[in-house]
Amino acid sequence: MTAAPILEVEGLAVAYGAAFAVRDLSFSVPEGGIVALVGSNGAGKTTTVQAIAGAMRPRAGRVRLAGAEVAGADCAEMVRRGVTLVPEGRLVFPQMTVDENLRMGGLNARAAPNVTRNLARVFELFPRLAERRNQLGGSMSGGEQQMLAIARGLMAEPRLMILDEPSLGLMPKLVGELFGLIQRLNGEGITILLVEQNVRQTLQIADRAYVLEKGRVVLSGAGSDLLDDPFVRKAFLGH
Amino acid sequence: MSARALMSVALGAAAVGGLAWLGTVLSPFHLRVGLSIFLSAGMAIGWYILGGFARYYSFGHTVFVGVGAFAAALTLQTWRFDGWVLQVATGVGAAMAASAVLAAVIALPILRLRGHYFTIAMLAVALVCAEAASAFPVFRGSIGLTLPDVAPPSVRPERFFYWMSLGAVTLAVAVAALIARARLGYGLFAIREDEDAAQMLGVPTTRCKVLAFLASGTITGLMGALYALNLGYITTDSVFRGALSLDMIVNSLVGGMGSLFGPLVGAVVMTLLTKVMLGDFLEYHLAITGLIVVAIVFLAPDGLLGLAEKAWRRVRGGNAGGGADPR
Amino acid sequence: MGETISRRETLALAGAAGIAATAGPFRPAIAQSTPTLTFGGTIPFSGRWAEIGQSVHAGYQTVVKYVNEEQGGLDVGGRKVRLEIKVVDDASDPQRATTLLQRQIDDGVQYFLGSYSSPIILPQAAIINRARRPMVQAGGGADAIFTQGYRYVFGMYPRASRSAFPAVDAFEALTPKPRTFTVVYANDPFSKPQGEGVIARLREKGMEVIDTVELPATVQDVSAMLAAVRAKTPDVLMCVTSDQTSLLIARQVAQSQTDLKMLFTSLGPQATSFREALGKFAEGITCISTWSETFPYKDPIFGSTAKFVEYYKKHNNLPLIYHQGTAAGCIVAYAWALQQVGRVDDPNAVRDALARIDIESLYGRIKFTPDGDGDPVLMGSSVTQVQGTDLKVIYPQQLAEARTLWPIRPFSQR
Amino acid sequence: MLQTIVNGLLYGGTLSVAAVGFSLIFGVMNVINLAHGVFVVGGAYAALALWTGLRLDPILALVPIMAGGFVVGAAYQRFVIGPAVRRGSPVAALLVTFGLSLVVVNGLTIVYSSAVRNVSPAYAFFSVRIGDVTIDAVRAIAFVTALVLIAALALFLRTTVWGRMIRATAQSELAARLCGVDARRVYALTFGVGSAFAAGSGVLIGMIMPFTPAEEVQWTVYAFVVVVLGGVGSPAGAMLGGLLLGLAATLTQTYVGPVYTNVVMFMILLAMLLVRPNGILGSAFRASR
Repeated sequence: MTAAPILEVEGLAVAYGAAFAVRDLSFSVPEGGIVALVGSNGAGKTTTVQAIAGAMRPRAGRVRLAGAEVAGADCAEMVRRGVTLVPEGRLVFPQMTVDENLRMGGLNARAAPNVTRNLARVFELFPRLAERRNQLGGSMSGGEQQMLAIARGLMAEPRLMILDEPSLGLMPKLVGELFGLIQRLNGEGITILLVEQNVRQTLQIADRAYVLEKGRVVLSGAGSDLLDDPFVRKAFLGH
Repeated sequence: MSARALMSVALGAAAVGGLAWLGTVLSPFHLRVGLSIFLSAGMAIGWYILGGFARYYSFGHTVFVGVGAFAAALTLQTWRFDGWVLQVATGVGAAMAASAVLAAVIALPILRLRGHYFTIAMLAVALVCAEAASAFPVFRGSIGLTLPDVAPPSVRPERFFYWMSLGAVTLAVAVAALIARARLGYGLFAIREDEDAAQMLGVPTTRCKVLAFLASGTITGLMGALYALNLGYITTDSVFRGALSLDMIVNSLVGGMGSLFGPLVGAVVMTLLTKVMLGDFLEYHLAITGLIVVAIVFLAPDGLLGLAEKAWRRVRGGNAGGGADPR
Repeated sequence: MGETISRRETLALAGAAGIAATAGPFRPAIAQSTPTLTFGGTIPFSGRWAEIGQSVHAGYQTVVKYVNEEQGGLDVGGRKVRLEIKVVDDASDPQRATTLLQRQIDDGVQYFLGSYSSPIILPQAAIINRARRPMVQAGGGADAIFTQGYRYVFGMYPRASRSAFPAVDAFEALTPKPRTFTVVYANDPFSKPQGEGVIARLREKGMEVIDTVELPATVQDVSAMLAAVRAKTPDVLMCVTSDQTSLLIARQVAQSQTDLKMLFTSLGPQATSFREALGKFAEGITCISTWSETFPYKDPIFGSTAKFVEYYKKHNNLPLIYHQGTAAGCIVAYAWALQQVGRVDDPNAVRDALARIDIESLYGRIKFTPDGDGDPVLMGSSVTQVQGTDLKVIYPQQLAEARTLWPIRPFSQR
Repeated sequence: MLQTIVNGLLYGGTLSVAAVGFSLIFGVMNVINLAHGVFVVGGAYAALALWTGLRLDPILALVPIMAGGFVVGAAYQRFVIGPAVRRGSPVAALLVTFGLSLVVVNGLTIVYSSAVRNVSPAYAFFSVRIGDVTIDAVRAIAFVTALVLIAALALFLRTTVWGRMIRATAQSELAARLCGVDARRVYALTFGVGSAFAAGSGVLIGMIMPFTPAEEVQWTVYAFVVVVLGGVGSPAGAMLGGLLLGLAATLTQTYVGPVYTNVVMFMILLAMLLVRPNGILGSAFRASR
């Protein structure tokens, strides 16, 4: 890991009421890399990335983005600073057209002037969306909605894109395409933080991965190393 | 029965006994205050069986008060019995039966709705019944119905109704407490936490909700009958009052939604405040009532009991963790 | 009542029960130089009947203020007695009204004034009657108040079913006689029996009722009803409705140019705001006024209706309508009865005096039927008509201030 | 028959505009605003004050009154409803709206008494006759105004950035925030717009029918009926619901009897809730529930 970290998380704790979903969590994401958070259901992955993106307020800990302290900043500020979360379950706006969905993604002050250019770019990336430009988000298939969610995220011109369970509910063929897409985006210079349950494929593309359990990091290492790790094999890969 | 349950039954019995004894010494005004409290408390408990246990907030529970009151009045006008036992039994019986029938008829369709939609639907049920009671001449709701004076000649009516409503509220609490301890109660609590999950875990959610709704409606109807018998003259406006529905909710929330004591405490406090003390404030009392409601929401979101509990925990040095603040 | 415990014990108990705050301020005043007589009761200061409640209250207060301030009290058995009114807000809620009334009974208040609206008065009447304290009220006209055998409850109004007779009689007296009527009444405890009474009276007098319409207690739109009225063209449209519904009807009659020879609305034109809202379209609308400030009566306290009106206007901003007159009449009746009895501590004797009262007052004749309601002929309403910006009495003849505009100018030609 | 239908539509237009603000607030924020009727009645009193005080025509008065409604509504959300939702729950918010409506109604009663009021500009008593059909001028004017207002709202929601933000927040608050939307501001905006429309409808109502402070309850209830009938959140739904309800009301009045009007209206509400709780047009914001 040579590049400077774009994101550093240290001692993060997040709670719902009195119940802590994440406690004392630390990890870092190098600029230009692909980092994965893996773990079983309820391990605290979604909570973690929502706290980073400003959708939840951490109880404790530090979050540094390109060296600047951003713990507790709200979503709007994080988006402005170049962090975009593509949320679990896609959450496209079902009663808005594809076009409107994408324009929503490009709302922030930094990206707003470039909406036309960015639209052209995502339509080039996802020709399918260009075809369905005036269709309602809710009327599209799961795969298309996932594309739309990612495209909407791209409209914000992120430096760091966080993808939360993007493969959930997709057909295997589409999952393959999705991981290809993620690598392509990464190739274009966008740092990726990937939360996945599809551990095998994730570890194959991740530079580095962290295994979470009960809100803590229990294991970390290069993606390929973890693929061979006995614990990971037993817990996630079914060997 | 566990020791704790026995203890609470004994305590409850003692409380009821004490209140009944108070009925022999209180002045007529205080008897009326008492009976107002009991009626409010009984209605609040009735509402709580559905609203508190299962978090199905009915905004139209006054429909059961109204249907109970009208059933009692109409029956007692049609069949004129002698003797208070028979009269009360008929009136109350008719009220409970009519409320139960109404609850049974609407239970299945209406309990399919959730959240705000259930709330509005109950409001709609109340509005339909109220308007029907007024519009259809058979019900005489617009011009009013007179009820016979059922109190036996040897007992002052306010004392009689004090005891009757004390009895009714005791019954209501007992039924609610039994439900809370029975499987039905656990089913309802599961629904309150997460209805879909409860269903997946095999809780017969529909049956639980229907049963709770029946119990809730019948008890509220019983209170409605006593409310009407005590007034002696009812119109649509006096028993199908949106204010009654609101009182049930407000009482429960003011007291606290955590346990059955919530609606009881709320009924006592709110009845004293709004029905008795604020009578002296003439034209400002509505505003004051409104401000109290607002203050409760902001200062004691978990009700007075919640507030007391928090204070208690603070005294004992525990920490009251604040909630996450996603917004 | 041997079973009632003493006041001190009550207070102690109340304290014990944590409800000491509820023990009211209504202690019968004893240790004052001038003895004070307290009238109790509840008034709807809020809720549905709030507006009328304020008028009723102002009527009561005016007489009491006059007696205390201008006459140094009421002469009862050779002593001056200060009058005092202690009323609380029942919020138009019957349950609350009974509780609050009971508190006053417990506190020893012996004479009661009425709240407003039958659903409140009726339950109170039962309590009052049981406590054997008189109540004179100007707010409940439902027949049921007077058919339960309550001996202690007196009403200034004739019971509802008889109360609009004068209107019918006034129309009968017109020349040429109107022939056809449509009667509209609101479906509430007062208007419905009143409307049914009107229909019965019309038929009794041989006039034709071509249509009857029952309206809900509140309405937003009567255009459909008026379309039917236009189709059947009655001479007279009689509306037994609340002031709000009356205003709506009158406006829509004017808008839709429903030309009638006469428009009657039982409630509404009495209020200046009603007449102002309609402007020139108010002209000719008739209504009943149980009382009018132009009545030429003598009064034992003020001297005459006119003097009462003058005094009222000097001390009040609230527009003077018939409710103040009726309410004032209650106190006048009490004053007469108290003076007859000659002492203030005998409610039973006062009740008996009220039962036989037959006097002229600022309100008009006061005489109750054996059931306690106002005598339908002697205490019946006058009929008034909007002429110019004022309301003029047009019936009965001996009170008439102006000739009836009949037929009224068609709305389409205004 | 034709007259009945015309009357129904004219009345329905008023119901629509009186409900559209409620619909927006309910749809976007999932808050049932029991103080809705207070804004309606407040608008009527404001129109009355401007009419009697400055002789300002109610239609012109719409501008300042809706602006006032917006400011009050936005502040109300920012300082009262929002904190209540965060502290308690939607039900707590509902109670707060109820409590405050008591306060305001009480205030109005003290200032204006509960006397029946009415705003009557000169044209309030005219009508137009087309064939056999009589149309009250003031109702026609109110109807046209209602259409214009609702169309304007629809346009605002559909074409402006802020409109898009409101819709997006309604459909998924989290996703909207992740796009950089400041949800609090959107909520304040929504409440402001909803309240502005409530107050505006009050102006129209004050023109065509008498009102009292206590009337607010009724307008809240009608808003419920309209919204449930037409569908939550969309101006089109409110329009459709209002017109249908107006028709149902006048048809009942004519063919069944006026006294049954409310029974029928509330039966429709109930039937709709049981059969198709999302309304005829469905929820504008949520695909299904």
